[in-house]
Amino acid sequence: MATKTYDAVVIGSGPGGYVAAIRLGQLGKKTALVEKEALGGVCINWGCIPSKALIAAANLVEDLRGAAERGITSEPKLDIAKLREFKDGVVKKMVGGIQVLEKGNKVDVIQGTATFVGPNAVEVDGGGEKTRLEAAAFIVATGARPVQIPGFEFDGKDVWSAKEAVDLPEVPKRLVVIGGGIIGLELGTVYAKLGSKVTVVEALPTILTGVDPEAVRLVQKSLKQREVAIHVNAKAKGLERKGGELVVKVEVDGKEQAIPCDKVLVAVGFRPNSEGIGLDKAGVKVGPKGFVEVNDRMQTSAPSVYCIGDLCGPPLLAHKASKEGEIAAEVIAGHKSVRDWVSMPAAIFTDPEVATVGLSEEQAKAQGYDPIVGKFFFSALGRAVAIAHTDGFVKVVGDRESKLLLGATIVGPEASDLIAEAALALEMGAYLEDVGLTVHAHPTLPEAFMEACKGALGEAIHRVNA
Amino acid sequence: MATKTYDAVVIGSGPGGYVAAIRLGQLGKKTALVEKEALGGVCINWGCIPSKALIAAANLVEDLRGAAERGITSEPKLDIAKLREFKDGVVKKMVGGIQVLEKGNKVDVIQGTATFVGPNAVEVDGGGEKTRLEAAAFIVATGARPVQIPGFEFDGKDVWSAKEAVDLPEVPKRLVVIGGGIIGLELGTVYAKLGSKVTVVEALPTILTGVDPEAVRLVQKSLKQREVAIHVNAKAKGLERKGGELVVKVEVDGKEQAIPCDKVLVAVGFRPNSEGIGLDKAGVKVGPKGFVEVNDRMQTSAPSVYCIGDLCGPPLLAHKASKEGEIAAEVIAGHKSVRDWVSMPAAIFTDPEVATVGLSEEQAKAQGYDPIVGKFFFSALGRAVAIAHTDGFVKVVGDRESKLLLGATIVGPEASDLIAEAALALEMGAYLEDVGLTVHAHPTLPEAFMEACKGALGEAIHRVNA
Amino acid sequence: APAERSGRKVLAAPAVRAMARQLGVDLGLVHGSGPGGRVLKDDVHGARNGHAHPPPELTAPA
Ligand SMILES: Cc1cc2nc3c(=O)[nH]c(=O)nc-3n(C[C@H](O)[C@H](O)[C@H](O)COP(=O)(O)OP(=O)(O)OC[C@H]3O[C@@H](n4cnc5c(N)ncnc54)[C@H](O)[C@@H]3O)c2cc1C
Ligand SMILES: Cc1cc2nc3c(=O)[nH]c(=O)nc-3n(C[C@H](O)[C@H](O)[C@H](O)COP(=O)(O)OP(=O)(O)OC[C@H]3O[C@@H](n4cnc5c(N)ncnc54)[C@H](O)[C@@H]3O)c2cc1C
Repeated sequence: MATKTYDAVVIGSGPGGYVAAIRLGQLGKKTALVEKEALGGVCINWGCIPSKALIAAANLVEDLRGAAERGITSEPKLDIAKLREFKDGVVKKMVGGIQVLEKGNKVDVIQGTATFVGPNAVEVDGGGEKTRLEAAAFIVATGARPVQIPGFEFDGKDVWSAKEAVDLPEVPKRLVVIGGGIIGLELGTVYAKLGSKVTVVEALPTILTGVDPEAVRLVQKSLKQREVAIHVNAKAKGLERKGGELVVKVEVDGKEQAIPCDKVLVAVGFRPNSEGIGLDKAGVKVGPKGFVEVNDRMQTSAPSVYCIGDLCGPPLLAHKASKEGEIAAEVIAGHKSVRDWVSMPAAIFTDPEVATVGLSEEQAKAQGYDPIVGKFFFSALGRAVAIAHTDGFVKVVGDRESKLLLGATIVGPEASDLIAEAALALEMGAYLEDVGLTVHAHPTLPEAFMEACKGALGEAIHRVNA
Repeated sequence: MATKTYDAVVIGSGPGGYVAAIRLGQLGKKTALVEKEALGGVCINWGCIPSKALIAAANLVEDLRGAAERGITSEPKLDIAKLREFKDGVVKKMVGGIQVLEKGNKVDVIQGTATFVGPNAVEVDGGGEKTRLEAAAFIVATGARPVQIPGFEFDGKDVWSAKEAVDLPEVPKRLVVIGGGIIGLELGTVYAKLGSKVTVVEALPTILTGVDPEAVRLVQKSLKQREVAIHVNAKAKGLERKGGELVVKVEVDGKEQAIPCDKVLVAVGFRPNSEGIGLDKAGVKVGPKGFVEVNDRMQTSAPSVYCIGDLCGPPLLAHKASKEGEIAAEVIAGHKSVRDWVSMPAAIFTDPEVATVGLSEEQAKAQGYDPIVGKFFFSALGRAVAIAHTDGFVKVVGDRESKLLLGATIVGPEASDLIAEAALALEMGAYLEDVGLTVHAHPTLPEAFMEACKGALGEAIHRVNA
Repeated sequence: APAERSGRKVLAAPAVRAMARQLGVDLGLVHGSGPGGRVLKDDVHGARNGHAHPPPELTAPA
């Protein structure tokens, strides 16, 4: 077995691992990046990127349906194979980009499955051929995989995970989505817009648990307008096959219901990929839920091993994985980097989009603040009215005493983009007044953020203050 | 003649005046707002807002045309009357909103033309009825109007100003746009997308003078793809009418050309509305180009008179007018407010959009900085690829020594919204590193701003650093 | 101070925090001269040069 020696070896090439490898290369470390499947991990291959390609296309079709009031009528025809091809092209482009970036930063990309054989060595099984990689430092970024539930084992045919759903094999007439979380609703919305009759089954009392209830209400309203049925407090009990069709058995308030359908998408969570990679051999401690335990410098219990991304715990977000990848790489290179972010924004690509950063009103209270809240509705904003996307609002939370900005929730057009300004504001330690006094171009959507901040101070211009 | 007495009177209800009046009301001042035409001024009635309603609709039609690669085909039909109705509805909604806001802040809205009769009094001619308004303070916000050029006098029929063009009376087969500035190109693009054959005639050597040349190149490329003809160094000499059609005589490099067309849009600039309102009676000094001279507290040479918005000089932007309106109102209410903004963003709603804030590389050099530049192309950004809008880039300028962020130019999807984060960064005195270290949600467009800032420091992740 | 409640010890932008780490300066001991006590790069430099608690007249707003 051939042995290669590196300064650092990264295992897993998702947004955590591939970014860590780039940064290590940038910092002059001789680096290998090991990946057993496709470069880019979940995010690039069947997560963030391809799902957003589908969402954007579905939104365009949807925009058209609502465009008659603007004098635009059309009967859009949808070629699913073509859309799938486009989505595949997007993925291919991004994967190619990562290849170029790794090469440009002198990172060796090695195809195969890595397993620790000790704290300073892994074996890579590249399909027959095995290689031993030795290094002073390892970054483990093997991510997470969809949780299965009994009776709904993924078969790639009738029961889809997000992976199959994102692949868009077809648009089923009737789709049951088990799990009313972010991924279930993002993909459920796509299929609803593309023509499926969608039913969402959620075990908890609300969809999008943890998200601002007012935001949830708007998403729920829009789902209903698209004839998406939503069952909350509903437990998926089992799946039956009856003459060509599927029947999902659901228990709601102790009563059983049967929902006939053509496909089932199960999106009830992710579990970490911490087994089978020899973490014990390396001396890495794994926590009770399977997440690897790390400190704020991404260090595990083994001095040579760092861990980042989905594998080391929530929030399971690509940009969290990338940020941790940069930190781990910098720590390995001797920098004093540390996980000290104030803001970790989260974007939900439902319709309308929802994005949050910092503290919600409840969280602020729980942390002992006396919060003040400012809110501005897009229906009062010129830009939103002009582009005919007026559903939603910006809500900001501040500290009554110091007037510091503590958090923001944005629901509405481009919310995923608009949250960036709020994230920067939080990270900079901005006061509500800092945002309120900053000139915002007219007519643009971020004016709503400015108005919400002014509103929290009782000084909104385009809303009569209470 | 009836006389009414106020703490403050605002003349003109554009984004300068109506905001000033709201703020005065908020601060407890007894306020009147005088308007001779429609509430909202140019911006609401035939500027920012309705133009963007048309632009958004035209973009939707355009997006469709390019959607075949995504499997979406359609033959959109356009009902111009319906689109005009929608646009009128948008204007009506915003005007109604202003009415509610003025009322909610206890501002008296008075219809009529105001003329100063002394430093503390105006006469308002409301069509027959005259009223005298006396006040300790006046805010003049009478704005600006389109410049006419000899031979192309606006007749509302053949020769349009922006006002007629925004009203969308029809989609002419052939439209000549005189003036390749922001307004000419924004509206020219709308008509091109709606089906006109558009020719742009610009007297200077480039369209969009003053804008980053690389940005201009992208806009130019996209105009050409839409078969818009562009003549630079071209002087419009005169207009002839020949058997039902119009012929625009243009001189390019000393040679005369004739461009036959159906309508002409003249968009060569704006001049201030400083005549005929008795500014001399109030003791207000007017500068050589007709702009009223003010200090940074919006005070004119007359102690009782403040001036804001287009009337007091460039940049002629709605948000500049509004900001100045707030400042004037606050100064009148005894606050220590002052025009001390670091960033005055500007957004150009061409295709792609262009937005700028702070210093360009050239301006930074001229101010004695040794600038460093970071650039990131949307074609390398997951979100942009997924939404199929990859034209454009983010370019940031920083100070080599201190690493302070000095300015940003954004060309591409949602540039007008994305500039807000850069504006806040500048206003907060952010370093390039502040933006680079701030977590940006994935996959979103503002990641490009983060990457550009990192790139200026030689630490971009998704671009191989030079 | 209320800022402590959000888990953030001191009001400082990320570049300032990074700089303090690099220089081994404890931000908690630095007097912030920015608005609301925000710690600026100059404050960190000052602290490093031995002025962990600069006299008030040096930090009063200009
Ligand atoms: C449908 C969907 C949509 C999503 N949308 C978003 C979104 O919009 N925004 C967002 O922030 N997040 C989103 N996510 C979540 C995001 O994809 C993850 O948070 C992110 O991919 C985690 O990155 P990672 O680097 O930790 O791991 P992963 O992306 O999971 O990558 C792990 C990689 O490690 C490889 N690997 C595992 N074991 C080994 C081994 N032993 N040897 C070699 N290689 C190995 C795997 O093959 C895989 O490629 C979405 C997820 C899904 C499923
Ligand atoms: C097509 C077009 C698109 C534009 N797009 C944008 C854009 O996207 N973003 C942007 O920032 N800017 C844009 N502008 C520029 C913007 O409209 C102006 O900068 C803005 O309207 C200036 O505001 P103002 O309050 O100074 O004056 P105005 O909006 O010009 O308002 C002045 C008001 O005063 C009234 N008035 C004048 N004299 C008297 C009198 N004697 N008595 C009573 N009332 C009087 C007028 O009737 C008018 O209503 C655009 C302009 C046009 C034409």
